[in-house]
Amino acid sequence: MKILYFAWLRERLDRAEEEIELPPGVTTVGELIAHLRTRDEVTDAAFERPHLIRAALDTELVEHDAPLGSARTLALFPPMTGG
Amino acid sequence: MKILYFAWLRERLDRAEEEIELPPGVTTVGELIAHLRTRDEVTDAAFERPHLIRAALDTELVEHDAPLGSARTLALFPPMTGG
Amino acid sequence: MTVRLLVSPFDPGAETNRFLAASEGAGAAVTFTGLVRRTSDDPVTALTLECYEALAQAQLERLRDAAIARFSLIAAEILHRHGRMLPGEPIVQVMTLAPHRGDAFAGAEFIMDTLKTDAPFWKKEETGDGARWVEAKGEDDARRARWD
Amino acid sequence: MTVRLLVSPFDPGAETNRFLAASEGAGAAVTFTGLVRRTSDDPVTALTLECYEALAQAQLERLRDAAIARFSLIAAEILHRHGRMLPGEPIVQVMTLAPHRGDAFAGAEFIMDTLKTDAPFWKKEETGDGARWVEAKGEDDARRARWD
Repeated sequence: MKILYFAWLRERLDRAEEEIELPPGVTTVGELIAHLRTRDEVTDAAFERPHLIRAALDTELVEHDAPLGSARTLALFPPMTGG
Repeated sequence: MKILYFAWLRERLDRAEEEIELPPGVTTVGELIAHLRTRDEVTDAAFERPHLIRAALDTELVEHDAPLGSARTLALFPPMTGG
Repeated sequence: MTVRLLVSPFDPGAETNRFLAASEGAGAAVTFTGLVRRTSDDPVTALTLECYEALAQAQLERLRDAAIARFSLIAAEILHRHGRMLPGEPIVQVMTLAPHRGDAFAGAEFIMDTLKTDAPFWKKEETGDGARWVEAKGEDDARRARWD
Repeated sequence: MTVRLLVSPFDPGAETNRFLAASEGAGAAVTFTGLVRRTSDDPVTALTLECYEALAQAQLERLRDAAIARFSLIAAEILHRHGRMLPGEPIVQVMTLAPHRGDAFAGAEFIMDTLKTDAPFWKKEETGDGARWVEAKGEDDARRARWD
């Protein structure tokens, strides 16, 4: 699955996107975030306030309990500040 | 005093303005309208629904009980429909 | 001139751009443009607005000042035409500028709602069957009363 | 295209005129323009908006369609820039057209309030001291919630 990062989350992780293989048992957005946090300290710290992280599966905004399903792209980002 | 008429009131009275001498005892807008109505049937009929007549003394909207005071111009007209 | 009575058509976008050019760092601008309506079931072929100019200028200036004070606007302008105009042409334009968008929206809506009932213009519609004065709508009084 | 993501500045008045030219007899048009703010106490020298384009396009199209349905609009358009922009430049423009002015105002305000919290743009401000991400404001959530 492709993961996209935006704004300060992109900067803190020092990457705009990556491809990851979903490990067994990871079926929701929240579980995937928890999985990413186990990877290293930088990633763990970047997600330390999960309520500040918004998610979109393909082109739909979703909550953390949303199933990843067959989506090709997950985007993770801070609260939006457009307009 | 100069009196101005607008919209259908102007059309029904067939005049856009006139000068009148205030008779003794006529001190408010409402009294002046009542005085005008005594003049002829056309004028009487034009003012037959006084609640539909708005008034302005010089460049101030006023109610019918407003004193004519030292205003030079009284405008009488139907409810406004701009915008 | 921040309140202008016009007899010729005006260019809505050019007026907005001129207004924005003086925006002085404000973040939010609202333009309302009222157009002569053209609907299939009510075929108005032309609209004539009668105007009491001295009172209209005074009323619209007071209304502009009231909107600026009430909604902390940086600037506000009102353009209003009178005379004869055709379907699709602009009748009125109100522009507001504020640090916050809620104030820019409210200021423009306040001006429009109040102008409808308090500024001395009278509309006469021409149709295929002749001409008739437009009657004031109770709905307009209700919208006006929201701001009291 | 009724929803456009742009990287270059746009001409607010020209966009309004183009939108009005297709007004099809509607009586009321509202244009909201958001500008890069310039204030003396907060000297932002430039603003960069990051954008997730695929999601932004989808979200703004949904939002436009929702506004049209909810407020019986004849038409609505949204323009939103991303990339780097300077104080005084336009960031966003929303245009609505309706038979009744209350709907044109409400439609534009609904789009702006919802766009602020639901469209994937992120602002980074440059000042003399460096650059910082703008934090989402609780006030924006409150304005958004008015429409639920």
